[in-house]
Amino acid sequence: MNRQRQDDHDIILAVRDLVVEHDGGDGRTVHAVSGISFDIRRGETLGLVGESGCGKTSAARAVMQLPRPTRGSVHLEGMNLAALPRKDLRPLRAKFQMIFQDPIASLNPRRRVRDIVGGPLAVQGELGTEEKNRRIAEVLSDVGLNAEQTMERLPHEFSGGQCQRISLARAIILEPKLLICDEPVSALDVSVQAQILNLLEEMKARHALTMLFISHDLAVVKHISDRVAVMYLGKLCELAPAEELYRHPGHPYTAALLAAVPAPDPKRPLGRIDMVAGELPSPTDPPSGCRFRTRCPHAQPLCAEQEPKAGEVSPGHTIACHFPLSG
Amino acid sequence: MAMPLLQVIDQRTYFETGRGLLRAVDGVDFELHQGRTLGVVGESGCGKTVLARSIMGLLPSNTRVGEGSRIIFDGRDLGALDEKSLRALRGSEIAMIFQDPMTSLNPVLTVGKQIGETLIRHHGLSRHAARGRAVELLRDVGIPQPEVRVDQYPHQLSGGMRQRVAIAIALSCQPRLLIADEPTTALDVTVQADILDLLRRQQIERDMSMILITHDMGVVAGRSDEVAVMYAGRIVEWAETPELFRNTRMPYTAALLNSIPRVDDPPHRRIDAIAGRPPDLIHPPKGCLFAPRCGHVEQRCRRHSPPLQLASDGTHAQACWFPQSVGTTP
Amino acid sequence: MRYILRRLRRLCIVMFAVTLLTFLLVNVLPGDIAYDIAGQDASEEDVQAIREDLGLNRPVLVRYISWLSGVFVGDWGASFRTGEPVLEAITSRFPVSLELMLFAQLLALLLAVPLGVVSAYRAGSRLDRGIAAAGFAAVSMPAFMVAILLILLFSMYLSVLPATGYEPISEGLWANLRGMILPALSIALAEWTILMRTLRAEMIGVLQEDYIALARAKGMADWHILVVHALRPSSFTLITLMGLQVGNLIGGSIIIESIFGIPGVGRLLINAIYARDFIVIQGCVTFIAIAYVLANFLVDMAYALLDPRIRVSAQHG
Amino acid sequence: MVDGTYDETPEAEADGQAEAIAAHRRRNRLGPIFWIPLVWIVFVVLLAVLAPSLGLQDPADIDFLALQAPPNEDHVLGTDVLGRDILARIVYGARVSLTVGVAAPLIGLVLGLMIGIMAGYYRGWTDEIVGTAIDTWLAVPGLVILLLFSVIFGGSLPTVCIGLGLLFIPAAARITRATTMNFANREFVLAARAMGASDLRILALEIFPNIVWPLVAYILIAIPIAVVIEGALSFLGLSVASPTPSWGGMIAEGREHLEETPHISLIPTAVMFVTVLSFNLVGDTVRRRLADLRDRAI
Repeated sequence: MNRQRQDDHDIILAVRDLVVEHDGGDGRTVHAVSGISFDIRRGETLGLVGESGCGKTSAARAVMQLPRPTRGSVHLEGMNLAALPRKDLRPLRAKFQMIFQDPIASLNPRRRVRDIVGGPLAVQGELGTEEKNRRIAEVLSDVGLNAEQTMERLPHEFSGGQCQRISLARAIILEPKLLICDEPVSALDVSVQAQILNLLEEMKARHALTMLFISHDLAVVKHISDRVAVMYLGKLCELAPAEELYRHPGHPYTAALLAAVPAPDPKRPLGRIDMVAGELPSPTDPPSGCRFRTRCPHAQPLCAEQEPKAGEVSPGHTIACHFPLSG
Repeated sequence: MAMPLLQVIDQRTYFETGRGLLRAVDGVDFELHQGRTLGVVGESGCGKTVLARSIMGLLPSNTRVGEGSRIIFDGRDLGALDEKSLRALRGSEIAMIFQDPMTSLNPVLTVGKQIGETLIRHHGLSRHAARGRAVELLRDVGIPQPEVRVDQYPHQLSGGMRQRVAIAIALSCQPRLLIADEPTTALDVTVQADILDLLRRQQIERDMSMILITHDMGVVAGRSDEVAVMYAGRIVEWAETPELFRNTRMPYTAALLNSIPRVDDPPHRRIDAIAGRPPDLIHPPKGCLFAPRCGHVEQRCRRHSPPLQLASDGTHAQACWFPQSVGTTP
Repeated sequence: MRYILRRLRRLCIVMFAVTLLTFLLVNVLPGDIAYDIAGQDASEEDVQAIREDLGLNRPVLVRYISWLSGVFVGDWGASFRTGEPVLEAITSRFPVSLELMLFAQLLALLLAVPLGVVSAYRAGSRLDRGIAAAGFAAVSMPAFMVAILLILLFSMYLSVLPATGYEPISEGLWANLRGMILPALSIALAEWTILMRTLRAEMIGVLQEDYIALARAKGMADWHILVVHALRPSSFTLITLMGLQVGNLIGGSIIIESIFGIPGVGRLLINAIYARDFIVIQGCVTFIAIAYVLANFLVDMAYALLDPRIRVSAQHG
Repeated sequence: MVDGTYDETPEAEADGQAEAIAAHRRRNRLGPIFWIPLVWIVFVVLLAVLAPSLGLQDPADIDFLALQAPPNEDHVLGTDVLGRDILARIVYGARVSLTVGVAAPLIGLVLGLMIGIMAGYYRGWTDEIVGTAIDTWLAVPGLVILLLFSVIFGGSLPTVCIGLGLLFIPAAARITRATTMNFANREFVLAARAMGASDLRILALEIFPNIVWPLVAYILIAIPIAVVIEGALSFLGLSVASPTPSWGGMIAEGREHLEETPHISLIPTAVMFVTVLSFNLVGDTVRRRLADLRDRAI
């Protein structure tokens, strides 16, 4: 990761040693994210996968500075967001936007679609009413909604998929550079999920977006991402180009995750999940050394003593494991 | 062939709502034989959960069940049984597992008590014997340290463990039919595989019949003998599992399969999404309910509703006027 | 543990604030108590002497601190009028008030729990609507109104129960209870509705839970589901509410004690207010605040006993 | 559901819709349990407002010839212990009850709203201070606070309104705090912060519209409670000072003569009961409507 790249100027988001900790009550600290680093290049989609409780949502919100991370830096186009004072951060927010998992809770039930989608314009812009309305209509039809029919409605009059389109319209109305998607399709039915995934790809192309896409669904992540990062208990296990990661998983956890995906194909043999049965350790008291060692079938004494450093096994493929799988 | 364990005949379950009668399940027929697993697949609102609850007889008070609807379990017409006999059947011969293990276990009762009360109720065990049996059951479903866990409360267990407890409850009285309603939807993918394997293993070991309800084609693909696809309150396609995936006939099933992203696909492949939404079940359109979204729609589809037709070889049925015999993804 | 410590810290602040505020309030009472005590014919010197005697000419804060330090050693001062030590006056009357409140709460629960359970179980039925109507009538009648109607009915027309008069328990349990029935019933009738409604609402919610559906899927009998599975999880809010209702009970007993002539703390307080006997007011308010805070602490304990999620700490995240 | 997506075009489902809406309206028509109490409330309000121009007797006038008279030609509802006209006193008493009933909850609501929204949105220290203050306030029963209040500041309509209003602060603040917290964690608030909205904008545009309705529902419950507490206070003789009539005071005055002339207590009792019951019934219906609206919106 330290290797200086020539295309440094093309890195739109650089996250270094991001740490998110919060008070878990009882005086214990929850280590939600424990030092993760990654870059996202312009026009690229980085997928972030992991099971519930791995800290992927905390990481996404820390990038958004909602709330700010406990430690670490988040450079957006060279500007460290984590160190900016509040008032300087506020105008910059137009550059990075987010959509959320819950399509219903994402929209204020008491405000009309016009006001919801136009909200960012009211906060950030100085457009006149007419210009504003034109933009709102434009962006609504961009996400596949009939602007005339939707503008004056309240969110409860829409289905989950439509709500997610409205959220997306709100997120892109300011033409952000970076869009963070936190499980945007997890609450949707399969057929609607496909619509929204296609829409995201379209929007990405049309608005030159760079995306950080978070999901627990490996198939969905592969579909939309150029590169994929796997997270377990607050740490990055593995990061690689999508095709490479799915074909040659190097971290035992990645391999187990992939084996567990049920394929909609009875001919495909059921994968054997190579993972020690047991529970996800508590993020208030993570294991020493490698965090996955308590469930890793290949764990050695070294794994408990020393935390594995992320190492590059092939160009762009880094694995944080003392004994990565080969082949 | 022997008599089926379960026969569902023209099941119609309607709900009275503020806007009118909602046809949640609208004419479902199927049979299930001893020792077989039927996967019921469909998107939310297709009526799969209502179908399960109709079989269990667990329906809210605003329910209207159709005149000709029959559910025959082991030769007994459940609709004709009184509430007392139904209660004796539930939990002992037909058992059920719910979607969310966080909410389906009582937070104020110990795990052992929740397993044991079924045994006390149906098998007349003493408290002591029930507790002993609960420990055995916990061991059977793969819970470590069952002697300790038996006295714990649900909140002390993880999601996967709770679902194992729910399975232990369901298995406690050796049911002949197990209905699992989205048993892994609320769980992580690695836990999901364990739970599905456990269910399949228990089903085979105990020679139970099982109805596995899910929205995930991947879940039924490897773990069922036959699959019924539901859409808008009806079964639109039924077949033996390999047959259904190999030789999909109903356009909805094909479209559903095509809209699933797969780990084998290359990144950024455009998915063939199904346009539109499922129909309003209070004012359903005329004809085939999938017609407004179907890519192969003809005039006839919009006028007349197709019945579920069994092919001559008896292994495949579809409710479609123009069945396609194309496979899905090559 | 940390939670308990935080609560204790908050309790101390609350007690301090309550006593200080009442002290300040009571001491701005219009009219000079010294004049009242001295009588109309007293000379200015006499009044001054009384002030000196009672320490009234010191600044309020100094008086507060000296009063507070007295409280800790059991010296709550003495009534300006009767000279009776305040703490003794309160503790001798407290058992009477406690009996009244417990009796009232018991009656309220005896009404609320079965009716709440039944109306939740048969929600929307004729029975449910009947219970709701009775609830509306009851909640629209304050305790003093109920008291008057009960007196009219049971004491005057039927002559079965006494309208006033309190018999200590030494006169026999029945004699004592006989005098308590109408007062306790007056409070209970005004309070049961809110308990019943809360239980009903909670229970309707609980009956929709998956674990109730599972219990039904297990073939459990309805009464078993109601009592074993539903009642306990439904009663948490009820218990919290009972803690908050202690205030209502105290308020109700103040009025009811004065209507029925029951020698409790409430009557002591209200007489002190009429007479502006501020050291007694101060004592009563402090005592009531302590009682309220303690009662709520007990309620929290009961909550923890009933809810294993609080009693047994979670072992998994 | 609106059909707003281009690629989602279900067949015309509008024909059945109109009929369904009509049926819905029919079912939701308000019954006599709403209208009768409402008419009574309007009637009492009108009486109270128009009291001076109704040609009633002076409520303080003493008719020495008719002490404790039962209803008769001169005095439609009879006279009280001092020979004052009960009808006049009921009507003038309504002015006190209604003023307090509306003013006190409003005062409590406005103050509680401000306190609660701050505590719920900012949490941390603000929340801790507000929580302690509310605990302190609650540790002394409301009636005791009111009694002290009226002894100290004297019994006038404004002091009773303010004193009673203060009692509604804790509940209003708690409801506001709880709903604020509930909404403050929703994604739409996060989205507003993500677009750089200020706290003031978030509170005013995102949170406030969502917490208004629970508070309106609360006011509807609070009105009858305020009327009842004012009744208790005047029953104890600590509300508005005599000779201004108040319902509670009238009930108390007749208490000594229940045996011989029960009407002196029972008439104001009945009027107060019917009024409070009416407020409860109307309030309950409206509250349910609001809840339905909210359920549909969320």
